[in-house]
Order: sequence, then structure tokens, then C-alpha cells
Amino acid sequence: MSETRKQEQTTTHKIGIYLWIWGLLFVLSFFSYMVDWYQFQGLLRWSLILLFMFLKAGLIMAFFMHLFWERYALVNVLLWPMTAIGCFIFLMVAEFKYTVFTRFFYFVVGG
Amino acid sequence: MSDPKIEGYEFKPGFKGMAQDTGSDQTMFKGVHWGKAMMWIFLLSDTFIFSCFLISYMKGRGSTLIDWPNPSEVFALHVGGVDVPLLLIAIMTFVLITSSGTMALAVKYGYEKNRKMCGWLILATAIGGLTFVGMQAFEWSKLIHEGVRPWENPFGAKQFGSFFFMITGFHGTHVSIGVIFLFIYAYKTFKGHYDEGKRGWFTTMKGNYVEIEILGLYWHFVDLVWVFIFAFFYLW
Amino acid sequence: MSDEYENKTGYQAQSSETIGGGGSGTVSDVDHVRPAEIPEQDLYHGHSFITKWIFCQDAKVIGVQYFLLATFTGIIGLILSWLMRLQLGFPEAAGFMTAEHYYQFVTMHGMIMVVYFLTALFLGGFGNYLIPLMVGARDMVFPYLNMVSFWSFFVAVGVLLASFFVPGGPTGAGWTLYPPQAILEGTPGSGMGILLMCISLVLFVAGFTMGGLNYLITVLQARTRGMTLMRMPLTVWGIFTATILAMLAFPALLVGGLMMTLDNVLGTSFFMPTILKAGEVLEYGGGSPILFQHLFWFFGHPEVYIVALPAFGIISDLISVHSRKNIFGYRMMVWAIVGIGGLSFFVWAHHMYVSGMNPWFGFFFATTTLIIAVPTAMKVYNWVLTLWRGNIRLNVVMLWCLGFIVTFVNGGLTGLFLGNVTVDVPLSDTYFVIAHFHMVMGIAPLMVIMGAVYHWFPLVAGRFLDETLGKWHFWLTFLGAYSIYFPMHYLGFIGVPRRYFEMYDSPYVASAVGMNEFISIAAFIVGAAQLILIFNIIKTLKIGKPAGHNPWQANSLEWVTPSVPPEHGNWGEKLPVVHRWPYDFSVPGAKEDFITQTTPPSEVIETEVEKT
Amino acid sequence: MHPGIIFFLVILGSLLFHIFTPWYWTDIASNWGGMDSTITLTFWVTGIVFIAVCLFMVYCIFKFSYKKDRKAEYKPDDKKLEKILTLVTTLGVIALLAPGLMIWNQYVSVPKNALEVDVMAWQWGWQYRLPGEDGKLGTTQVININDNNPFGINLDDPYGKDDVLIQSDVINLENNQPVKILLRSVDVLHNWYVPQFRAKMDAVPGIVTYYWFEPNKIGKYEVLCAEYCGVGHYAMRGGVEVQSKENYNNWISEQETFNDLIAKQKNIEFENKKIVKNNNFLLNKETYKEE
Repeated sequence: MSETRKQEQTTTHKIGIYLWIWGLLFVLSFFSYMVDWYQFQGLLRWSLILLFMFLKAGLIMAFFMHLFWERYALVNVLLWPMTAIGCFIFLMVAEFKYTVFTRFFYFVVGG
Repeated sequence: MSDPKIEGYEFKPGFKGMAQDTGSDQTMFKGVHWGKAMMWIFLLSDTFIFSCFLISYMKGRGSTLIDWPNPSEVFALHVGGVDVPLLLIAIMTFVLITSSGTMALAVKYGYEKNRKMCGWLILATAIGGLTFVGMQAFEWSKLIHEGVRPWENPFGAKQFGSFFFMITGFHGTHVSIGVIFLFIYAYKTFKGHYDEGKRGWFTTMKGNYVEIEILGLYWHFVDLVWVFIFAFFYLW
Repeated sequence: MSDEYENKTGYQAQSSETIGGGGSGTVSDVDHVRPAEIPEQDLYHGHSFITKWIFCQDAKVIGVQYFLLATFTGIIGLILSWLMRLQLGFPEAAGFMTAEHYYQFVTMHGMIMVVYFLTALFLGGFGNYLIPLMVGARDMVFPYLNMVSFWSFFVAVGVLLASFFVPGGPTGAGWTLYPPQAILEGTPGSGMGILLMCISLVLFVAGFTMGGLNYLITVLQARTRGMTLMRMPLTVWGIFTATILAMLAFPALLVGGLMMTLDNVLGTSFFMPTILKAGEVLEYGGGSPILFQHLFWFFGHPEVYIVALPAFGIISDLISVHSRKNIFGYRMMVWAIVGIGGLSFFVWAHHMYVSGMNPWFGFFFATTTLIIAVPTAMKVYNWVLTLWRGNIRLNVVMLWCLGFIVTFVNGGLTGLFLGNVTVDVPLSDTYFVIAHFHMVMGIAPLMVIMGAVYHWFPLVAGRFLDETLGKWHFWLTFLGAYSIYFPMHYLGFIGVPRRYFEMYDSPYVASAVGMNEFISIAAFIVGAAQLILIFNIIKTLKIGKPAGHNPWQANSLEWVTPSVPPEHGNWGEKLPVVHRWPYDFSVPGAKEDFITQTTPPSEVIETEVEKT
Repeated sequence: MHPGIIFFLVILGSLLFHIFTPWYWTDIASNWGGMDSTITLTFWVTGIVFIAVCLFMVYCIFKFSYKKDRKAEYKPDDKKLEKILTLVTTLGVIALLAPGLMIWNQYVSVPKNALEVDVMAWQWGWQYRLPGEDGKLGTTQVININDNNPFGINLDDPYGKDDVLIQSDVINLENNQPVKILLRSVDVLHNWYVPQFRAKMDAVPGIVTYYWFEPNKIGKYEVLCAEYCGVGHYAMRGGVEVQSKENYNNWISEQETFNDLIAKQKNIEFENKKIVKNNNFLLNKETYKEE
């Protein structure tokens, strides 16, 4: 089995893809900066921030980190643990709401 | 990367391929270098670290009764007589994305065995990273100058300073480590270690351009984390 | 290597590898295994004493190093538990102990046993030794990193033990290290002690991450030809899943520890609300102590399974080998391990039912917690069903397995009390909890460790441990430990709270005095009984009966190495090729009652083997 | 001796211990009898499983211990059996979980007529506050706590002025009157726990936690701290006295309210000022002399 097969040469992608993604990242960053610039508030602000954030993160992961071209076996392993994070976030939102409620109720307003 | 060729193994696409890869012998990630697989798992673990930081930040920010300072104002720069919100942060984001792009190209040229191009691009990435760290140092000193400390904060809730210095500090440490490795890898690339298959210092593995991709993964991850920090800390 | 594959239909050929009965194709067809994907691993062979035995890159040596160091810290933990039991059972004899000492011992005992003993022993010790052997690799994939992993652990232990000698002594905050008390005066070791504890944990996590990456990539990417995931012994499955849990759970501990250190050293207020201490308001404000508890248990609950899953895996193999029968429902076992591992990230706050968190969490966590009971129960059923119609060798290894089943079933079922939110309310923070977790993640995994030591010692040292001594060791440990923890549940029913330095002035716990004395005596005996093992090992190394190849007639790969004990590189010239799962015991039609994983189908053509 | 016999004796011993144990829970003195029944139910279910599994194991090692000429059965799995076992286990788990969740629902939903009791914990002691005539407790802040305001009541909160302050670690409760325990801590975690009431909850600094119960047996009970809180944890005791309505009303009418305290403080302050004045006078005299 000595020195059998080495990945002979990994095929690479055209430079255009990288430049495109690069450009898109700049544009998206610019957009998210604009969210602050125009001082959008409330739900609109938050949803825009999240939208641009996930788009950017998705582009980086999919193309710069090559996940788009990787086999699902790898992608699958990487994405499942995120459910635990999701659960953690979800519960901590409920938790901080509860904390801030008790603080507000028992230390400030009362009644 | 597109499917590698493996003797005696026919790749199936999509989810069928996933089941096939998972059920096969020898490797689960077909054609994925050990080091690359390791880096992915490491990044997964690191994701949990940063997630825990950000979740703590969310919990901390959400449960304080004192007002959270408006990051847009705190991080504004005074340029030409006007306060430009988040200017420095915008430039830092720009720099980091630029370096991420150069890194992606370096990986590509590395696999194409274009040593010169690859080396220069890594060097460019390293310089980008260094710029980022420098600007972060400037930002820190500006805030410290204004009286923000890990334990106190003149603009509002104490936790603002604590979380700011901790999270950006931890991210900055990642960037700095990355920069050190980028310089080392640039040196190794120019020296041709990856063409010759020279063994590394602490490993019996032979040098291979896949190492550039591994470092690239780390670097993109640092960029990725910044995307989240930018959104949650500076914009929210 | 026999690369005699005529048809190159690739994966097709492998999956249609019908074994026996079918009679389709030639012998070489039947035996065909896909050629190697991965090039041979280059290994660094040590040539001096230091590179061979100290800064060694051989996973087997590192495994033994982990094992010895973890055992050493474990013995310290054991001594601490003796001191605690002395105080609880015979306070007048423990006059030298102050409350500070007691709480420091409680804390260090807990932390040492959970993290530095059990985790390090199962993953660092058994993981390093067994994973490469069982999956047919020459070594871990990153030997250098593996070595650094051990030495980080070494430094972590050093820092941990150093805290005994700093001013103020080690931390006495309880192993959960809850702030605010962990870093406030009024708790022993609130200055240097807790700082060193956090540093030590960070070092441990860093070292463990290096090791853990090795275990994962070795299992995922460096298996030998023919070794599919579903042909791995359950030991590997257990350690593998536990390592995944560790990689994802330790970050939360790291973050929690780091933030608490900042609170302690820099005066940040992550976990510190406004606090009035000795009539003065401290500089803290606005933080949330519950956040630490969430972070801690987001780590802490998977940690329980980090200890339990390797034990599950190892016990499955031991039971199977020594009852000469395949493990019942292998697939179910694998899915149970994976399922338990996955679910363990969604149950953490069942440790916090009465912590003052959002009360509605109780519904969510009680439900998820009790769901975990189902796969766990399936595992238990499968263990006892493996015994059913087996051919059970009642040797020492099997005794440990049986001891495990009894203690684990007992401890697992009391988990149903504590996981069910309503029942937990009266029982939490009482001795019921102590009894439960000692039974289920103290004694039960210990039974597995001991069984594994008796089982694999012939491989590691080439000699059998003495059976008679082993039986004494087992019965003293099992009966002693059971009589410590079984009655202890009932102290919890009375309502005796845990972490009480002394408690005898409460009228309704006066009857507990006698029980405490009994428990303490039993604890002294059980601890002392471990000396038998040490004596046994020393004796065996000198005059033990040589074991030779495959002394237990087992199937898995670690027993087919060309030399016993295996050398660096494990396999000599050629890597083994795997043709079957490791549980082909007592196959109808086979000459022997076992068929090793490397036996090609053509050699056992007339048997009716399960296709795996 | 065959190991099976010893294992059998261990199981038998466990069973007998459970039946004849003198160590069992204290007589319940609150409305949480449901918790006890859930425990009893859990005991039945888990006890049966424990005995069944262990006896099966013992049977196996008697019946199937090693014989050279016997071969074990080769049966990798049995889908049907596994399905049945999964189903049975799931049913058992549901049987345990359902009552658990139902009682938890009662536990977190406090009845409207519950009397709020503010339990304030510190290292290492307790003190209590009851609402005054307005039936409401005033808001508090740790930062307000000082000798004149031992409970840290916000002075501008009108509800706080008539609060009944009990600066003792023993509190009296009225029999059959639900109480909502509001827990707060000024320093570290604590837990106000009376074993006879079954219920408990941590006191966490920075927030207020709660639970409720209805004492239904007149008597004196000991309060224990059930969350580790530093060196004095084991000594952090308090007391509860459950009384009939008349006795309770008598008791509460003798207690001091915050208004009383403020008035008293004013008097003392007045006296103190006098003393301070005198002292200063004397001091000045002395320094004057020295110079």
C-alpha cells in the first residue's frame, strides 16, 4: 500500500467566482453599514442586520471555505451541532427576559 | 472542491452520497486531508466558544436595567468636523474582508502550484491582518482614553466595557495568532517547502499546499466571527 | 497487501460483499476489500529513553501516561473523600478539620474525580490506547499534538495540585464553582485558589482539545481497509461520541471560567450583581449569576455523558466477549450512544430546577431529560439480553460487568427521580443527589474501568492479572460501594442537605448519625480495597501468567497485533484488513466460537454470518 | 459461592432495606402531597424495573454460565423485541412525566390569595418582611441597605412604608394560608428550605425568585440553607412556626413596621446627634489643649 494515491491535483475554481464573492461581501458590508447610517430602528433594523449577517456568513462559508463544493458528509457533521447553539440562544432569550422582568418588577416598579 | 478521484470508489451525489460516504470504510470525509478535517472540527469547537461568548453577551445585555450605550455613538470617529458613526469599524470590516479575499485566492494559486503568486497573496493577507490588529489597538486605546474599562463604563451599563474588551480581545487574539502563522506560511511558501514536500517542524507529515487551505479555513473563520461581532456588537 | 481485486466496480463490489451461503464468485471476489485510500503514515520512532518513554509520540505510551497520571490524581481524590467521610462519620476524630478544609476537600474531590480522573482516564487513557488499535491505524493521526496534549494535562494537574500550597488554599466553592460565592470572601480559596482552578481547567481544555481532535480524526479518517463505522467496536463508538461531546461542551466551561476569572481579577461584572458584603456595597453590579450556571451545565451535563458513554461502550465489548455472544442489537446500541450524546446538549438545566431560572424551563427540561431515559434503558436491556443464552465466563472481568449493570441500573433509575422536575424539588441539594450521581457516574464507570483493566492488562503488559486477588478486589469494592450509596439515598429522603460540614443539631436527622458512621466505615474499606489492585499489578508484572496472543478469544483488532504488547506502529509490515463486525461469537458452523475481524469470508465459508 | 447468589442477596437486601428502613421522609406539613405521591409512583415504577432487570441478570448467570461444550446463541438482534421494549419504556416514562409536569404547573402558578413573604438571605442568616395593611410589599434595592434600612426598601415606594419587618431568623406563618415566598439575596446564592414543606428554591442575588406552599400542620420547623453559600453554609439555619389564625394575628400585630422603624431611627438619630455634638465638643477641647 506504499504511497498509493495522493490527491493528484485538486481542481481549482475560476478566479471569477472568488472575485464575485469578494465583491458581494463588500456590497453586503456596505449595506449593513448603511443600516446604521440611516438609523433604521426596531424590527426593521434587526431583521436587516440579521439578513446581511447571515448572507455574508453564508457566502464566506460556502465559497471561501469551500463548503459549497464539499461533500454533504462534511457539511452535515458541521451543521448539526448548531441546533444545540440554537436551543441555547432560544432559552437564553427567555432567560434574560425573565431576569429583566424580575429586576424591573421587584426592584423598580413594584405593586 | 470537486470530488476527488478514489480508486474503487464511485461517488454518489447529494444525500445519497452522504449516506454512502458515512457508511464506507477508511474515511468518512472522502479525499479530505487529515489536517483539513482537524481544522474543521477545531473550528466547530471554536464556534461553540464564540457562541458562548455571544450568548453570554446577549444575556448580559438583555438583563441589565441600566441603558446600554449606543454603539453607533460610542464608536463614532470625529472626522472633518462631523461625527461619522462606526467609521473605524467599517474600515476594519473592509480590511478583514479584503484579507479574506486575498487568502481565498492564495489557496487557489497554491493548489495551482503558483508559488510566487501564492506567497505574495499570503503576505498581503498577513499585512491585512496586521492592519486590523493595529486598528483594533487604536480603537481600544480610544475607548480607554474615554474612560471605558472592563469594570466600568461612563456611557451606561458596566457590562458594555466588559463584553467589549473580552469578545474583541478574544477575536483579536485569534487574528494575531493567524497573522503569526500567515507570516510563517508565507516564508515556507517562498522557500518552496510545499513544492518539495518538506516536513514541518513538529510533524512527520510532508509539506503540501493543502496546508494553505487549512490556514485559509482558520482565517476565513476569523472573518466569519467578525461578521457576527460586527452585527451583534456594533450594529444591534 | 493482497490487492487481488479483479473487478473494479468500486463501492458496488464492497457493498455486495456477500459472505457465505451465496456462493457467487470466486474466493478472491468474496474477500475483496477496496484498496487503501490513505497513504501510509510516517511515524517518528523515539530512539532515546526520553523520546521513547517521556516525550513519546506513541499513542499507546501516551495512553498509559494518561492512565497513570489520572490514577494518581484519582488517588488524591480518594484520600480527600476519606477525610470528608471521617468528618461526616466521626467528627470528634476529625478535630483537625475546619469547615474551610472540609469545603476545600469537597471541591477538589469533585473536580478531580469528574474531570481529572474519569474524563482523562476514559478519553486520554483508554481512548489513546484503544482507538488506533481498534480501528486499525498505526497511531493517532497527529502524534506530536497527542504528546503535547498529555503534557498540557500534566501541567494542568500540576497547577491544580499547586493550589493546595498557595495562601488561602484551594478553592472551596464546590465543584460547580458557582459565582458569586466562588470569588467572594467567605468561601475558602476565593483568591488564588479559584484562580488556579480556572487556569488549570483552561489548560486541561486546551490539552484535551488537542487530544480530542486526534481521536476524532483517527476514527473518522484513518480507519483501516474494510473498517466501516458500523464495524467499529462499541468501545470506539463510546469514546468517539464522548469526544465529540467534549469538543462541543468544554468551550462553555472555558468561557464560563474565563469570565469568572475576569470577574475575579479585573473586577468585571459578568456574573456579579450588586453585592453587599460585610456592610459594604462592592464595586460589582448588574451581572447574572444564573448565566454562569447555564454555561457550567451546558458543559456539565454533556460532561456526565463524556464519562458515561465510554463506559457504555467498553462494557458492551466486555460483556460480549465474556459471554461469548454478540452484543444484542448492535445498531440499536450505536444509535443509542449517538442519540444520548445528541440529546445531552438539550437537557442541561435539569440541574437547575430550583436555581431560580425561568420557571417555565422546568417543562422543557423535564421532558427532554426523561426522553433520554429511553435510549439509556434500551442499552441496559441490550446488555442483559446479551447475557441471555450466552455462554458466560464468570471471571473477574464479567463480575465487574455485572457489578456495573446493578449499580448503573440503580443509579440510572434514581436519575428518573431527579430528572422529573416535581420529584426533584424536594430531593435536589440533598444526599439523594450525592447518592445518585456517585452510583451512576462514580461507581458504575469505576466498575467499567476496573473491568477494562482486568480485560486489557494482558494486552498492555502481556500477563494475566491474578484472578483470586481480582475477586477479592471486586467483592470488596462492589459490596462496599453499594452499601455506601444505596442507603445514602434515604438520607436524602429525610431531607439532609448536601455540603454540610456537620448537621447533627437538627432534631429530625439525629437518626442519620448511625448511618453516617456506617457509610464512613464502608468508604474506608472500599478505598483500602483498591490497594489490592495495585498489589495485583505489581505482582503480575513480576510473576504473572503470560497471556500470549488473544487470551480472551476476542474478535476486535487490538488482539490480532503481531506482537503482544503491540509495538509502535501496531501492525508490523501490513495493516490489517477488516471483513466483519467485532461480534462474531459462537457463529453456527464455525470451528471456534469466535471469528476475528480480520478473518476473510473465504476461511469461514460454511458459516451463517450476519452481514455487517 | 456462585456469584449469582451474592447478586441475588444484594437485590433482596435492597428491597428489604427499602421496606424496613427507619430513614424515610419526614411527615409532610404542606400542600405538596402531590410531590410525595409522584415519588411513590416513581418508586413503584423504577423499583419494579430494577428488580426485574437485576433478577433477569441473575437468572442469566445461573442458567448460562460457561460450559465448554455449549455454544451461545447467535442472534444479532430482534427487531420486534426491541420495538416492544422501546414502547414499554416510553409508556413508563410518560407515566412518570405526566404527573410530574402537572404538579410543576401548580408549583409555578401561585394562587391569587397567597400571602407574599419576602425572605432576605445573606451570609449567613435570614430575615423576613411581610406586607402591611395594603397587602403589598415595597420594592427594594441592595444598595439602599444600611443600619436605618435593613431591608433596603426604596424610600420613595409608598407600598414599602407599612411593611412588617422581622429582623429574626424565625418567622411565623398562618396555618392553611398559602404563602408566596419571594427570595432575594444580598450576596451569594442561598436556598430557603424546610424539609417538611418539600418545596425549595434558590435565592439569587440580583433577581427575585419565588415559590409557594400552604402550610397545613401547626408546629415549629427548622429552615435549612440548601444551596452552598460559603463556609457558614451548614450553620445557616432559621425557623418557621406555623400557627393558628388567632396566634398568628397576635404575633403579627406585635411586629414592627418600616414606619415604626423610621420613627425610632429618628429618635435615635436625634439622641446620636446630641452625643456626637458632645463628643466633638470634648474632642475639640482636647485638641485645643494639645495645641
